[in-house]
Amino acid sequence: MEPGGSRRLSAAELLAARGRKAPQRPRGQKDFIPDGSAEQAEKLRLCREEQWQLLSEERVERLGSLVKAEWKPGQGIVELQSPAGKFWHTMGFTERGKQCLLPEEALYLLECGSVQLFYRDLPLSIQEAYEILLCQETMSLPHYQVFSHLKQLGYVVLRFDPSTVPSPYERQLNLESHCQSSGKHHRKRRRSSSPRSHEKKHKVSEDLPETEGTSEKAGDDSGDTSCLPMDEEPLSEQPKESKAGSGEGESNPVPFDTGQKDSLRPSRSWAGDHKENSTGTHASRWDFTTIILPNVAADQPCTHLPSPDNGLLPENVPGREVDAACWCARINQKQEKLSRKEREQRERESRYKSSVNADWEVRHCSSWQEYKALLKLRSQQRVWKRPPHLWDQVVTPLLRPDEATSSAALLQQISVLQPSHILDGASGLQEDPEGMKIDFNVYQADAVAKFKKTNPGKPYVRMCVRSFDEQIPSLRALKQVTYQSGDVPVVFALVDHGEIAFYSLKEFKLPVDVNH
Amino acid sequence: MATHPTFTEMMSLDISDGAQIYAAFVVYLDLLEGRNWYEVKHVGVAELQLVCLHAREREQDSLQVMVPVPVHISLSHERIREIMKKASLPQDDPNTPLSVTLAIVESDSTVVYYKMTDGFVIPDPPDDTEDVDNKQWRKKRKKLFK
Amino acid sequence: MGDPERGRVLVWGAGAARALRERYRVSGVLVGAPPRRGRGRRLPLQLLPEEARLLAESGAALLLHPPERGEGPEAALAEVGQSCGPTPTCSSTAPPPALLVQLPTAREGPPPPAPHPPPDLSRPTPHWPHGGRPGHERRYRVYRDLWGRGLHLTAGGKFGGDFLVYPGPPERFHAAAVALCPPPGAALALGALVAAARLGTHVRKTLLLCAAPAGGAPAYTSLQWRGDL
Amino acid sequence: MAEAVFHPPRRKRRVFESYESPFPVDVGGKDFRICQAEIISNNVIVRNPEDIEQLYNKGYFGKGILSRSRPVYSISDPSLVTKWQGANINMPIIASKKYQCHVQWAKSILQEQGFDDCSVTKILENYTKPLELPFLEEDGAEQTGNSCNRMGPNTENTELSRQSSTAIGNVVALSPENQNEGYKKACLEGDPAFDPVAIHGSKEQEEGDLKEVAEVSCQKHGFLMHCGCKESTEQGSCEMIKSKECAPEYVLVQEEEEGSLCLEDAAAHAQENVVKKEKLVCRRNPFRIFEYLQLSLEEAFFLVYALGCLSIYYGEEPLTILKLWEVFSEVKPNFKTTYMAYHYFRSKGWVPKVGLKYGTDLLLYRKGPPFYHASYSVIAELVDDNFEGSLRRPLSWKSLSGLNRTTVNASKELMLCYLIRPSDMTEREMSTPECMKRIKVQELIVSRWVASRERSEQDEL
Repeated sequence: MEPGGSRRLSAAELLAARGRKAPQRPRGQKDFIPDGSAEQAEKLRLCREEQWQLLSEERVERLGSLVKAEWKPGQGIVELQSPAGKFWHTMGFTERGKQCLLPEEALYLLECGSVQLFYRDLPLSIQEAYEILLCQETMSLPHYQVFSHLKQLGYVVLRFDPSTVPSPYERQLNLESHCQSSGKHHRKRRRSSSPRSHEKKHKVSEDLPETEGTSEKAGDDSGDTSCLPMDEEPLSEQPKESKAGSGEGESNPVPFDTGQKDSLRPSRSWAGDHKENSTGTHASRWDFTTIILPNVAADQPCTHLPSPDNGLLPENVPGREVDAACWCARINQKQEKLSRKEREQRERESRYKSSVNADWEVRHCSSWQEYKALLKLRSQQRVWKRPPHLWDQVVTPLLRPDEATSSAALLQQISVLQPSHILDGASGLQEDPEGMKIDFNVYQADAVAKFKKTNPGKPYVRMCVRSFDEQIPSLRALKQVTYQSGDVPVVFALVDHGEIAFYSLKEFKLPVDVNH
Repeated sequence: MATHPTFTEMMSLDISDGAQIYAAFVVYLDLLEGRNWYEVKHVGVAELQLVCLHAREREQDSLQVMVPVPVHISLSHERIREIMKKASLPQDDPNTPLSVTLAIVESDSTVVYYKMTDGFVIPDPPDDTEDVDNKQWRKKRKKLFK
Repeated sequence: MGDPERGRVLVWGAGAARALRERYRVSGVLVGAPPRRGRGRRLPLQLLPEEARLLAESGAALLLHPPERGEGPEAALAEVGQSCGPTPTCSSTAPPPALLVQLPTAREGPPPPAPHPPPDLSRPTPHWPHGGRPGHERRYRVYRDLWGRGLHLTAGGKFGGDFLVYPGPPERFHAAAVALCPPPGAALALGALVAAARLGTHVRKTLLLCAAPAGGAPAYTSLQWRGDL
Repeated sequence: MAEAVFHPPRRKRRVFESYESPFPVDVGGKDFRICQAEIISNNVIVRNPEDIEQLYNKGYFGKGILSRSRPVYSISDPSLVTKWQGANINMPIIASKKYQCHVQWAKSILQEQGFDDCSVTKILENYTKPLELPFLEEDGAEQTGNSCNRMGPNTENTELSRQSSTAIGNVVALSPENQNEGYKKACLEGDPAFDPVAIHGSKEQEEGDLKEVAEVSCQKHGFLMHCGCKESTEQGSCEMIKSKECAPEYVLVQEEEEGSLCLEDAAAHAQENVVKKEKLVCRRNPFRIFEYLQLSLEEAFFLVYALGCLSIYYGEEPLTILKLWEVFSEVKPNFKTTYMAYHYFRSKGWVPKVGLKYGTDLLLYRKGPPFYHASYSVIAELVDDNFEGSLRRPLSWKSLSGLNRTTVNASKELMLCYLIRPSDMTEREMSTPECMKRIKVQELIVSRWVASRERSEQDEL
């Protein structure tokens, strides 16, 4: 039985290990069910033999090609003791004139047989390095596994630093150049202790003098951007339903469904218009800043109402100025409390009642005149047979076949849902409740030759490391990381106890198909 | 259709869920008319509050049990096992595992069929293996356990 | 600071990894990077919590915490029967050639002492947060039962399940089932069930619903799409 | 931010029909036709054959309850047709047991109508007695063009099922009516079992030549069950349908030769030389089954609300849009969510069908299922404008991963369709479909990111 712990190779073994060739991958299709045949047993034996060779193979390198490096627990980095090798092209950073590696880089290079890692002057086994380097808050085992996986595929993988991504606002104002230079400042910094860009702003000035002139470090030193450590979070942690969403009691401030045909009231579309980008609904024609409506709400004790215009009143009704303040105290202003039965009854009834204001076209009318015109137009439209249960109703079919002159026009008429963009409303979102963060910038494998750490350019993708047991991000979380990522696609790296799969959730607009 | 004698009979069973009865009728028609199965019979299982169907795929085949359900319901594993136990037919061979076919019915009458078997059943081998292999495999194929 | 990453189980010894795979039907996943690209994964071998617990509870292995240097998070696994520790004889007798150097995989020296008495893995501890979690307990009972029937199991996330179930060693056999361990009484939407079972059809895997209640008999239900209909 | 690439839909290799129109309405308002449907057990059923034709052929709405998709039901048992294909007969062939089944149904209908057992037996005996084939062919040829399709004096008509090209000419020449275009298509789709007369009821007295036939049909007035068209429909084509209703359905019943029954055991019978021991007997089918079109609730509501070309009746009462919105929302949990997604994709000119096969809400087809494979498998979710909200189908990465594999294995893409509702939208506002005007839609494509080199290693089988 092979011992479970380490095994020192003899001189001969070392030499033999150097000359080994990569074992062949097991050949032949897998079987579906064991049949106890000698053939299956032999295949399995061969397969296991190869596996064993691979497993038991210790890493043996030429001493000369090994870069010595020392773990600095205080700073959480690895400092090179001898000049860096080829890997320096895509990894590492310079700090105070010293060449350094991040823990994941050092560990990966150790596994690859490129560096020899020392701690307290003793060389570390890979096991010890896993234990020591991956205990940082910044780099968990799943994060390292994703890093290592991508590195093995040849990608350049750098930690993500939010401050290096120009915000959409900056991009909009064409501040790219500014961002680039500010990004450079960030790069020159040592790893900051905080991933938050706004905190970093302060540190830039502190760090600048020390690092100036010596650094050519790429954007990967920005530090602890990553890694809320994750785990199988309880599945119950679903996004909670918003309070505002469904409350029956929260009615709109303007009671638009009272059934009055108040020509002064603008169409209901005001409710959807608070966002500039909302398409389809047209802007309100009323400037509410210039229209003063008396406030007679309960929280307004002074309710002085001026004398109304007599011309608006019937002759036998005298209008007078009034101060309703004294009345307010006497009137029972408490909300009417209904019994459950009454409420249910109202609910039931309301199901069958509907208001003229629910009519889309009616709501578009801004005056009686327009409304009358609409009614007239409607009565004239009955050139084809319109059954009253569909057409003499508050809600009528969307399509007016006599107006739809082409397939495209027809689609136009029935298109009522508005498309949304993944970045709509993303900038205003508060701190991500799910702790969704971007962890890595990934640069394409075939671009490695041209890659420059100091100016890595736009990443191929950005990675979020998550666990298979978690819920997929809510639309909200997705908006946030997409917003944060700028114009670089975000990929989710899902880790299932050592196995990794990658998924992306990409914005999409199904094209309209009129070419039938 | 509402006047089909079978539908009338199904409605008169002691099953309260109208959606399930309609699902059962859709599956009934699908088997009998759409697929030309034999001896399609409906059986009310009051305990489960389900109308099940017994039918033969070919005349000489043995009876299969179909359990129609409308798509919008949810089933727990416990319920699935209860259905399997109470809806399946007694088998001549006591080693034959309990098995019924779930027939899930969409609102446009689309039906998909899933076989549910007690225990662990190894799936069929791929079609592309050679015929000889296939036959051998089938011979060896077995239910691993209940 | 609580580290949710604790509880991961890594096997460092090549012999141990081999024994787990060949004698105990526990596969784990090799997660180490190879010395050169494209040469297959190396040690360590990462185990599912269910795999680790089974080995520990059956006495096949010991779960060890690394020495408390800094914040060593992971539990290590050592084979029973070698508590005497490794025998690093080679290193002392033969000095390595000057030009070649070994980068050892596993720690040198005797493993840390095994905890005594062995910990109760159904309870959570800082090093073993899985204990008592409903999901883990449910999966563990199923794992133990299926494993006890001579089957091989691996992680099933990629196929939408809790485990993949193999009739023989995963190196040589296709998985025969995607196992799902829903919480007792959980309502499974038929759409979700169809999606899971339909996948199984395509990749020739049965969808296996598993229940192994704490005090009761385990129950399994196979779901297979009837492509003939 | 990078948008998912649009992959052109995959055309089906063999397309046997021409495209008519995206919707069952004509642009420009001419020839606007309102179809009828009724609610049975919370399902929406279209019975009128012309309506079925219109709704299925123009936009691929609904599914034939006895067919996989297009209503192409035939009573004929395809396995028996194959078995008897040498017999040079082109009529529906059914097993004796099946025929007995139909006799049984007719019987129970008659009994329900109050006939005593004696008269029931007599009526049925008379109606179902064997008929001579030659007579039938003549009869069929004269009676209606429709019957000719199957029974016309065409000696080559066994080829109908195999060589559709000859058959089309045949069919088109015989019956140029609208009705038969569906038949033509079915033939072209290679379905040999298609029966063009899937549309009869029999309310009218038959004007057959045979006395006894007339006699029976007098009484059968009520028991042949389904009338294809409601009396109330105002379509001009009604007459044509009615004339066809007069035709009884003739079937060939596979029966055992006299005397063979007791001599043969079942097993031998099953595999035996059929020509020797079995024969085909021509009889009238006393209980015809008619195929209906069933619309999903989303399809039904769309036809009513978006296009205004369908009236849905509950009993005698036509339902208003608001009533349907309310009823469907009660019948189907999350109807509003799936409907909004349905409406959205329809208004983009795509054809959504139910997604049950792959465990999702919708499958999206370009033009329609006959032309393209479904491109997308869609799950719809309603969220508030904080982009959260309780989901009807919360997905873990694990289940998404499974779902995505299912979808990709079927060469489709998985789409998440989020309907975003403003947080100030009340339940009340949602009680009308007009609320959709304030709903926004976010489509997302789920895809596996596969680094080129790992492709071979990572995919298992």
